[in-house]
Amino acid sequence: MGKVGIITRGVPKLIDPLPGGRHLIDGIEFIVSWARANSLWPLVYGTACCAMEMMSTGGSRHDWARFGVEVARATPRQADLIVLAGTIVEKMSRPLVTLYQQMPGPKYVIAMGSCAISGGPFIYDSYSVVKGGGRLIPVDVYIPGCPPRPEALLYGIMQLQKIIRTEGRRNPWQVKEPYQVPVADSFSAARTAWAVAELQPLRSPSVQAIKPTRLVRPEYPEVSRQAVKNQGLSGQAILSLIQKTFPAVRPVGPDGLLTDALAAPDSPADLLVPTGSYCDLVNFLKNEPALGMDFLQWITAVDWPDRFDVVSRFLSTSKGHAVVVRTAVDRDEMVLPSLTPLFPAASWHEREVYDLFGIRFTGHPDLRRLFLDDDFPGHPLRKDFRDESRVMARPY
Amino acid sequence: MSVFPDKVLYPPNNPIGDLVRTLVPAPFSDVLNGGLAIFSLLALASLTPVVLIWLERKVAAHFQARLGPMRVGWHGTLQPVADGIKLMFKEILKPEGADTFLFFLAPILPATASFLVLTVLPFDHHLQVTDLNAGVLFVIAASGLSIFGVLLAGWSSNNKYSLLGGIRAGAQMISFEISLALLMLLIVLLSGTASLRGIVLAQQGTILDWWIFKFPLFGLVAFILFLISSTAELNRGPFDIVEAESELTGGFTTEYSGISFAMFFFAEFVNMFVAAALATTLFLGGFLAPQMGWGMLDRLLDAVPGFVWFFAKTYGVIFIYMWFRWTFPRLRVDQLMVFEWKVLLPMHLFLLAVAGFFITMEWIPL
Amino acid sequence: MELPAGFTYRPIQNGATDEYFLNMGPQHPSTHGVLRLVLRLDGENIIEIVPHLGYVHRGIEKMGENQTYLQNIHLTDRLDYLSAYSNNLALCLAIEEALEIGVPERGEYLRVMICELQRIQSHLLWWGVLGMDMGAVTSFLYGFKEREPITDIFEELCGARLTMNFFRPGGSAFDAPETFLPRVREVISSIRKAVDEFHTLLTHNVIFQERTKGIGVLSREKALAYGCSGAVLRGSGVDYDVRKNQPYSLYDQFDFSVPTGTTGDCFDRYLVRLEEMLQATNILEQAVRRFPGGPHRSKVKAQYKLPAGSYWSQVESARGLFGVYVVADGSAKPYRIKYRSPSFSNLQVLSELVIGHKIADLVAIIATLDLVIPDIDR
Amino acid sequence: MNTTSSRQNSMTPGSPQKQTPASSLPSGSYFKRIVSGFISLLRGMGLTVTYLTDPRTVVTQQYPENRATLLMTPRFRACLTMVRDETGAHCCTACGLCEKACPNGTISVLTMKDLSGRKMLGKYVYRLLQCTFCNLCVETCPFGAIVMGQNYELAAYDRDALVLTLHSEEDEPHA
Repeated sequence: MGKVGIITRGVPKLIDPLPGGRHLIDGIEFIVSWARANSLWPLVYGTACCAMEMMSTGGSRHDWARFGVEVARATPRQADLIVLAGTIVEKMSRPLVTLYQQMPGPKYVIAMGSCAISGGPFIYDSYSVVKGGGRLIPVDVYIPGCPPRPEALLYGIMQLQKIIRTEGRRNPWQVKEPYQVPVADSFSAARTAWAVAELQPLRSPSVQAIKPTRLVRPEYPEVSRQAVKNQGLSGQAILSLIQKTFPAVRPVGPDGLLTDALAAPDSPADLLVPTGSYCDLVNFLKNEPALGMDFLQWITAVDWPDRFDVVSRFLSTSKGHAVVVRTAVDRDEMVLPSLTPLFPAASWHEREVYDLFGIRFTGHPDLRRLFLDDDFPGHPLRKDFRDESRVMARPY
Repeated sequence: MSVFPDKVLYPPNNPIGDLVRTLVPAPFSDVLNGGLAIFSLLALASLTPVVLIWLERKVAAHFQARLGPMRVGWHGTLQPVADGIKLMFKEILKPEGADTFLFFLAPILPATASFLVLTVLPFDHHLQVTDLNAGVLFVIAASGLSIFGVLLAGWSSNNKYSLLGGIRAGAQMISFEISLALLMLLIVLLSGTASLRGIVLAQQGTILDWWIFKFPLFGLVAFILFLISSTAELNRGPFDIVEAESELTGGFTTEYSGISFAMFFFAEFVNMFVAAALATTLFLGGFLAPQMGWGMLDRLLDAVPGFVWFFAKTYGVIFIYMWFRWTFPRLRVDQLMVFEWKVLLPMHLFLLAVAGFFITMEWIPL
Repeated sequence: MELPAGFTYRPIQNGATDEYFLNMGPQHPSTHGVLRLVLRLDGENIIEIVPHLGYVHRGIEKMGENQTYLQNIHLTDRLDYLSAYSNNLALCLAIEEALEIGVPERGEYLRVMICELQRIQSHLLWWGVLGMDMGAVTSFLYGFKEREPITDIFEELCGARLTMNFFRPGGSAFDAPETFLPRVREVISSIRKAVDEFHTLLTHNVIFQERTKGIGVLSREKALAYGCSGAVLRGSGVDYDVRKNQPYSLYDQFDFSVPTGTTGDCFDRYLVRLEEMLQATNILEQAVRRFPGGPHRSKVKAQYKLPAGSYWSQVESARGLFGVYVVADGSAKPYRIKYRSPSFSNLQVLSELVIGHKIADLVAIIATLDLVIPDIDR
Repeated sequence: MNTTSSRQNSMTPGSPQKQTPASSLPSGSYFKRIVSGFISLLRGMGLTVTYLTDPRTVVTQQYPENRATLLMTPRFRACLTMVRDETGAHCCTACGLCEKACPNGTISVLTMKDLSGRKMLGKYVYRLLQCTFCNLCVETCPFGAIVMGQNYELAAYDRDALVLTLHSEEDEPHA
């Protein structure tokens, strides 16, 4: 900034005292700010849904080229504007600040959509979302919406142009500070503030509670549900096939408790497997020709008060039947053999479970955290996860 | 006394040059003529990108069922001006670890190269800064300079994307330089002169005497090959692998900001103008009017000044460049090389051989 | 020299090779959002690739545990925002299964039509972005141009263009407006015309074919082993489509075919998606012809409380098999909610596909995998 | 119904019954490939140039200029507004259902009591900055006291300006 400062601040100081110098400088400033306002090149930066609306704004229908904005630059060195389109999470915050620092001044920021303004739908309970991009980099214009319409973005750009046009000696562009008010639960704060205010006596006795009429809601009929036909083998058939080899496998009833038989012969097979025979069973599911479970849909875990259930669902793409396999993991040990040798697909699913629940998978070739930073404290999807500095608890 | 021993700046019959020569005594007239030449070329070189950027954005917009810049000036005419002023007043950043001297030298080279080529272009019968008798050689030599700019930019930026862009640029531009040189050689062979003005004059006559139409298909193929090669030489789509945005973010310009980026940006458009002007000169009869061989119409067409024809044809070729860019996907770097060395180069050599054969058999009157 | 995290190949021998590492993303134009890829390159050839996720991991599954089922529907919009309707539908199907809620016929038709419109819309966007990644910027704008009328239908239907929050257990929040059917008819014809144009502009284009044929070949076995779904799986020749194999809503009453590829390269995945758009117009055409009257939803409950148990539902979103696994404990909020995202598994196979290809091919492969990063990160 | 049987012949690139793009691939000799590839490029250029030359294909809506005619659909969801009759009276009973329906604490219904001790609306705070326009509050309201507005031009320079008070008893003109 130093050398630029000499020219932009030093030269006007020299010319100003000359006759007519003020007008000359004013004229140049006018032209420069006009140019800046009309040549906002955005950085190609979008994280989530709002990026789609940003792209729509660049589309033929809305065409932000009319404002000279279509020269979207992929490198921050040539960009003038970051449109914060989408949610910014903790892991992204450092790259975002770096991007901002890499841009040459004068640079502008538009926060598009509620995520970028305040965290939006992720303001409560989320352990990773930054509560507003303005906390990381200074924002010039906020455009509420989720996502805002393209017209709303264009309106935001026009508002930004409006303030850029007033830039000059009296109102120089400078690196502003990010929004620094600490994160607070504004919902509860409004409550508390109101609780104090409510004690004040009413100003007029004429204020009375109103008694509006209820809206007439249309009545909708009750419709009976049509049973979904299961494909391939029925749950009962799968169960009996498995129990032939693995007698210890038992079905889980609809209430989540172990039962001896399925509720109905064609209800979905949901099986509890002893930890010891977990891998063997999956191997059996995959290689038994009658089952032919060739498709691992997902692996996840459920945090019960006394144990963790690692749940996975296998599907036979050719036959159509599926089975849910769960196995209990002890809270103290938290170790389970990995399915990666059987299904490469398990790799990331297991990394996700490791990341969010802390269950370790032995034999996994590359067990690292998948989503969160390596130094993230704790495993957020556990029920006992508490982190006051990150999570704003839902107040209602 | 002249700068060039046997050539004079603003050659005889150039109205401006002659006027200066009658008013000012000999040694000073050359200096004044040189100054005027530089000034007029600078004006052209700085106006051309402004026009072309606007044109590119509008043409692209209409290719894409939209309007393009609309709000700055009439139909966005002032948009490139705003961009230029903005870039001039942006902060200039130099990445840590970059070679300062080369980093700031690099943007100047492409601009210089295209500027040098402008000096030998015949804009009209006598509107030419200097008519070198080895004009074509000069063009090849001067345009080779711009490769250095791109290579240096890629290397000095201390950025892997820039470096990749630079390496790609080196491979691509040097390869296609060969194609271009071969095509120019072909025209030199046909015209019997390497002077650009001489090449234009060799196409005098009707529209069918232009090299593009002179021999059925032969000239047309050569022209299309020239278009393809020059598009690649310009790093424009579909050959824009050098700054392929979706692959290398910004290619060799990744680390350039403000005015140093603007130099690259503007040089790109001057280069496009130069390439189109060369295509015009070599194939489309340069400043000659497209005479049809019908007396009345020909006289009417001749009444239009030559430089109007020159610019009209040049902009026509520029439109084709834009058309390419806004229609095609980009080639991959190895496909580009295969295309050059296995498709284009053999074809060029074949054309050259055919032309040479025809000339030695004296089937083409020289 | 120490290898960065995730790389497994032999370590670099000092001076023996010219290998280097290149960081792509999280802000890179062709990673479609905030995917970060670390490439190990030899010149332009990719030796190994390690994707890094989590740059937009928002913890939706955790948040879901503190929100009612209705509120969860609005969160599913933000997973795969290009298939927001399908995501809504998946959760609604799970709730309906748990509570034995039926859907009136009109509601079902509305669901099918909207989901198909959304599939077309998503594929249009994919086509445009694919073109842009390949350097044909014009295709990007043509894709978006065709997408706008569909967005208009959505906006007229529910008031939002992208995050709809439209389906409810037992039907949908709104009934179709009067202009719905005529507009859908218009879209059907305009999409068929557009697909023809797409073929002219990209499919037949020799450069495009050179760039995609034989690039990123995904074998049938690998596609299944990695749990790929959607056009990625079908491009490899597996004709698995949830709409056919485990039909939900009314998909078993529509006549449509499931396009599959043969080689599993980028071009096959590309063709499959284009053909899917035409198949979707077929479904729409049948639905428009048979669109019934009557109520659009069944009896509304004030509060949806799922009985204890676990519920699974799956739909075919534009990207593949999207599913919801709900573990309920009898309260108004789920005990655990897990989303099975198609892009998650589709991305996982990337490290297998790109080995030996060039950087430009990586861009083409990512584009034909059609990733939505927030869906992967959740 | 067995779905696998209802499956129609699947599209395979190059299959004879369906004209697939694959059938027009440049194949064959070196020269044939060059020529057919060249023709494919020309066809693409033909398509784009029709867009260029036909002004009817331009679909651009010029937003700030067309503001007067740009109408949102009736169901369009933007900034929450309170329904008021011609006297400016609202019909919110401060039941707080909208507050609870909101997934992210956008709404604060702050209640007070009138002289007879009944609950009434004191202040209705709406945090536009975190609203997702999901419509759940409007759907829940039993009295139709709130609707999603049509105003989409909501950009602001200040984050705090996006916390709106839709109703405040303090600002009401009282006799």
